[in-house]
Amino acid sequence: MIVFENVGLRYGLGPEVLRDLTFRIDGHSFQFLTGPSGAGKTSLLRLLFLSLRPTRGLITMFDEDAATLSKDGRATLRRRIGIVFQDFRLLDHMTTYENVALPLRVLGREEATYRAEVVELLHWVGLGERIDAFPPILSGGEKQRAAIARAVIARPQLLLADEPTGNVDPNLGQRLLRLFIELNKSGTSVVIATHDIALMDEYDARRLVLHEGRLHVYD
Amino acid sequence: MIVFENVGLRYGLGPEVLRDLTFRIDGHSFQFLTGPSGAGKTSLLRLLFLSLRPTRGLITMFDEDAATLSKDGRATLRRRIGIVFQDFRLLDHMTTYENVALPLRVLGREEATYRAEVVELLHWVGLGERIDAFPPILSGGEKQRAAIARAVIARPQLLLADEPTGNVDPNLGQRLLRLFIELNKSGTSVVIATHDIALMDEYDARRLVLHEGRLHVYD
Amino acid sequence: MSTTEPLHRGVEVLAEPWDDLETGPLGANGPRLATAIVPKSSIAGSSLIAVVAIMAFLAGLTAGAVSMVVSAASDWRSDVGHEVTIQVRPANGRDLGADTRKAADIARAAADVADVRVYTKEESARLVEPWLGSGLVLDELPIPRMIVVRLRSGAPPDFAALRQTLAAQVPSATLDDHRRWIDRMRAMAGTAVAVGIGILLLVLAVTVLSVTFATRGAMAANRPIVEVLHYVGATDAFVSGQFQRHFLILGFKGGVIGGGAAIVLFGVIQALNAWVAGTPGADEAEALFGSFSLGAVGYLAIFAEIVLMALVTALASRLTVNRTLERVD
Amino acid sequence: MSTTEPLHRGVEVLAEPWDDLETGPLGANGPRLATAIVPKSSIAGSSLIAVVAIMAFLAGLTAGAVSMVVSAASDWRSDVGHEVTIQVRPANGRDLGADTRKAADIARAAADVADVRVYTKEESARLVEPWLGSGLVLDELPIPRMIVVRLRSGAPPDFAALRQTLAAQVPSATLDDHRRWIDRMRAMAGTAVAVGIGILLLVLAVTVLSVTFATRGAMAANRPIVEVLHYVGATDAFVSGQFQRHFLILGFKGGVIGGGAAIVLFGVIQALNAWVAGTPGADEAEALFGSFSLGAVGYLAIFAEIVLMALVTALASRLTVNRTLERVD
Ligand SMILES: Nc1ncnc2c1ncn2[C@@H]1O[C@H](COP(=O)(O)OP(=O)(O)OP(=O)(O)O)[C@@H](O)[C@H]1O
Ligand SMILES: Nc1ncnc2c1ncn2[C@@H]1O[C@H](COP(=O)(O)OP(=O)(O)OP(=O)(O)O)[C@@H](O)[C@H]1O
Ligand SMILES: [Mg+2]
Ligand SMILES: [Mg+2]
Repeated sequence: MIVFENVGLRYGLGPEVLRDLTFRIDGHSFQFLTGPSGAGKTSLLRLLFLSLRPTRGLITMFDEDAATLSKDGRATLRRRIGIVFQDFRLLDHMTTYENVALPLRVLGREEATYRAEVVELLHWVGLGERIDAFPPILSGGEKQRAAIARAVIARPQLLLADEPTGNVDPNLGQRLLRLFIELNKSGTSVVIATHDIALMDEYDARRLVLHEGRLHVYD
Repeated sequence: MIVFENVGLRYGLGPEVLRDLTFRIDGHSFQFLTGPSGAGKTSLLRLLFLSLRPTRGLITMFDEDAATLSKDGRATLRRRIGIVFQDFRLLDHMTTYENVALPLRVLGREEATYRAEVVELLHWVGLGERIDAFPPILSGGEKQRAAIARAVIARPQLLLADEPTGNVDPNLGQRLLRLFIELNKSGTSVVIATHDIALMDEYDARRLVLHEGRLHVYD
Repeated sequence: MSTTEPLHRGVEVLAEPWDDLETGPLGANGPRLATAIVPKSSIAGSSLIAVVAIMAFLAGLTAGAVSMVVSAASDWRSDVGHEVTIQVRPANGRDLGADTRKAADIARAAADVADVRVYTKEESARLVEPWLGSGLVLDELPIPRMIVVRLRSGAPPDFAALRQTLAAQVPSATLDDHRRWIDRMRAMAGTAVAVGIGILLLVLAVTVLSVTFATRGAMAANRPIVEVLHYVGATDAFVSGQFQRHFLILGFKGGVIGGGAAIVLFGVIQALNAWVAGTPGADEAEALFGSFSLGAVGYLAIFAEIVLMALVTALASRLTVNRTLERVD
Repeated sequence: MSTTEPLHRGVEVLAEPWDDLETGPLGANGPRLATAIVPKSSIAGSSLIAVVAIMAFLAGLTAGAVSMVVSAASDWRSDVGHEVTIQVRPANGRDLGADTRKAADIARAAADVADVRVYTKEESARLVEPWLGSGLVLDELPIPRMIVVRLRSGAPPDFAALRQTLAAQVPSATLDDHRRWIDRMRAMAGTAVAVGIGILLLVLAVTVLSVTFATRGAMAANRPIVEVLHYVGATDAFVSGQFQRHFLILGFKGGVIGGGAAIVLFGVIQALNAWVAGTPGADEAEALFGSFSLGAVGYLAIFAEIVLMALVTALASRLTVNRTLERVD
């Protein structure tokens, strides 16, 4: 589904953060992405999300060369990807419900057609009571769960999650992991960037480890 | 040093988030604050930081009744407290160096008197290369470390840290814990809110556990 | 898993700390909906409205003043332009009365003349009274006689021919077609219009600049929102549409406030003017500011400007939004 | 641990992934310093400057125009106020020449009279020429004679007494002290000043409003910064100082731009005026807009307004900042 060939990334004139990345992410696959702080996990996810261009190498996504995509082409492609940002990126002026429903709204869907679905998902991630709350008053873990709900609501073909359990307790972390596994079973490829060794031990999956700019794959 | 007596907190007309909290935090003490997501850890830290008023009960800080403090009185008191926010709260338009030096700048100290100190601390938390970087381009773990550096730079009498290792790998987490322990040895009282069981197992300290609005203390 | 089946159906329900929360009531009104994607408050709206309103007010004042000057000038011109006067001066050895009658007959015979009126001796004397004083014995004074010739509207008659005939037959008569005054008024009105257009262009330039700045500011302030929209798959058209809406409304509001204020001001002045008419200050004010009556054309011009302001605001912001979006990803 | 000893000294150095990073070079110029705590770009500066500049420009135009009207009126008034005229009309059975001489003598005898000039028959005739036509045989015409009486500056003489004496001794003479014209000019200047002050008040109100809005917007946009400042122990005075600085500079900039533009405009118009002087359009323009010369007082007024704008901006923002800070914690 996604193929990286000799991809390299540097920011500005800095050192190369990612070097010679060559790997593929198959449909239906599930993988953890790990590595020390500052290793480039977030940067790699941004490459996968097309919000960053590699300084060299070739990225093929859904059979299209990422470099040749137009801006609207990128927008269309992103509708097939769900992403959970490390810093959540919720819109502060919209309720939890509206934040989660945003991808569907952008798709132009009628509110009546997705309302029940959004509400049910919010209940399921434990935000049933916070539906009308605005992000600034949510606790850290609540924000994180809202961000996850937004990423999965449109049933993307690829789910990218950056440290999705950094702000929740281990119990809740397991529950969220189950959500990702379930999504994967229904056909979504999942990439989870995490430092949480306990979480990775929960589920036996492929591991992509970033170290000093290089990627080591443990299938 | 700090005494809570029958403190309760509710947001607006919602349910009571914290109920009947009665405990004390002594000088030189070290404690973990834990509990499930949404239990009220951040809220409790905000009470300790005087950025929130309790709906009932009495808080005495450094021998002063927190309720009777004037605004400038609160500002003066906060100079004795360092805080690491769960969402970092770095100023995006200032470099890492300037962010970390901000408390000293607000104290009116001359730049020349603290420069070396700030640079050394930044090196120590592993941000030596990111001194001139602006927060938006820092990785999650780097932001967290900058926030920690800002909290400890003025050698506060009380350090409050909210999930200070949520975005760093276990190695780095241990190193940051050592920083807190060292600070504690030099006289600072430390309160660390965390979900990270592995971290708490690292160091044998008092534990404050929030559950359903009540606080359980395990000395 | 079908697309309508919730994706977490397959997960067995765990006893989690928040499970009891789920039984709590929904927000009193159910989920909140349809919040504008770009928050209104984020686009420095009030200060932009203020700028647009000020500019619309200025534009309105200018248009009103220009239309007043132009209409006064054209009234005057059409009054004066439809009349010429013939002055018959007393001369040695000539009969003033006969000369006057003859001149009047010549005028009557000319093409396009609607009406010829000969001022009586008394009327003529009254014209010079301010300079000679009243109470003169008229017979002693060789006062020139006036003939007012009203013209048919349309093409002005051939003054040159009339002047020639008069010179030949009544040498003591002179024809005054007010050409100099009419030219003066025309130049004056032209100058007023030019100055007015200059001010309008300035005002529009300032408006475009302010709106551009404000839009850029709004885009910068809403950068996180723009990013998130892109991240959830919104196209540029969708994003710019979110901003567009606000700015059109905003420009329209500013235009209505400013233009409305201008209209109200003209109304108030006109009312005040009617109220003080006849008091000693009134004619001085009138001398200074003209007659203060804003015709339908003036009001129309102000309305047109309100629309113009809204369009300019919308256009300037559209350009800025698109230019900014091209650079953002 | 002393306060100068780094607090991490006691921690043994661990071999950590970033240890090698520490050997890397510092930023090329060492740490960056002294970034403004409140970023300039965040306070919608350019659009606020635009508003203030527009307002200052308007205020400048108004002050300039008012000062022009006032100075023209007072010039005229002092010209005219220093002269009265006596008109001696021919009357049956009286000798015009003798009457004129007598009237002149009476005038000369009056207090505070600097100079009395009797117009000759020819000069007097020239005054009525526009209405009677030239080429008249003067002897035939009983043209009134003019006497111009120049007054000493200072208190005006007792016109009533002079008028009485004249009436008694030369009944055919009338005194014209131009009172009506002077009153008119005074009323006109008064009206202009009142209108000008009205416009200035409006302009100031709009400025205060805009600045208040902009300050509030800036405070809202910088809410996170204000919070962080409070969190690291800053007092309200410190925080408001950070905003103050920007707004004072901003108001001053706006004032200089707008006021400067007004001054430049007056300069350009004056230059243009000098350039076209004598061309046919010039006297129409002059008739319409006055003499376009802005005296020292006018320029001073504009400078005062620049300062006023800056102060008003700073004051309005100070009030808003303080009011906002009271509500924030
Ligand atoms: N926009 C940027 N410009 C310049 N440097 C950047 C930018 N974004 C990230 N970096 C740098 O690139 C390196 C990798 O960052 P990245 O965020 O990918 O790390 P990470 O593996 O996600 O770390 P963490 O676990 O702390 O989140 C870091 O040193 C970071 O400072
Ligand atoms: N300003 C606020 N207004 C209303 N409710 C709030 C506000 N801040 C927090 N809450 C609610 O209070 C509860 C406790 O929040 P708090 O942030 O203290 O939890 P926490 O223990 O820090 O959770 P986490 O581990 O997820 O960060 C949550 O349900 C949260 O939604
Ligand atoms: Mg990261
Ligand atoms: Mg929290």
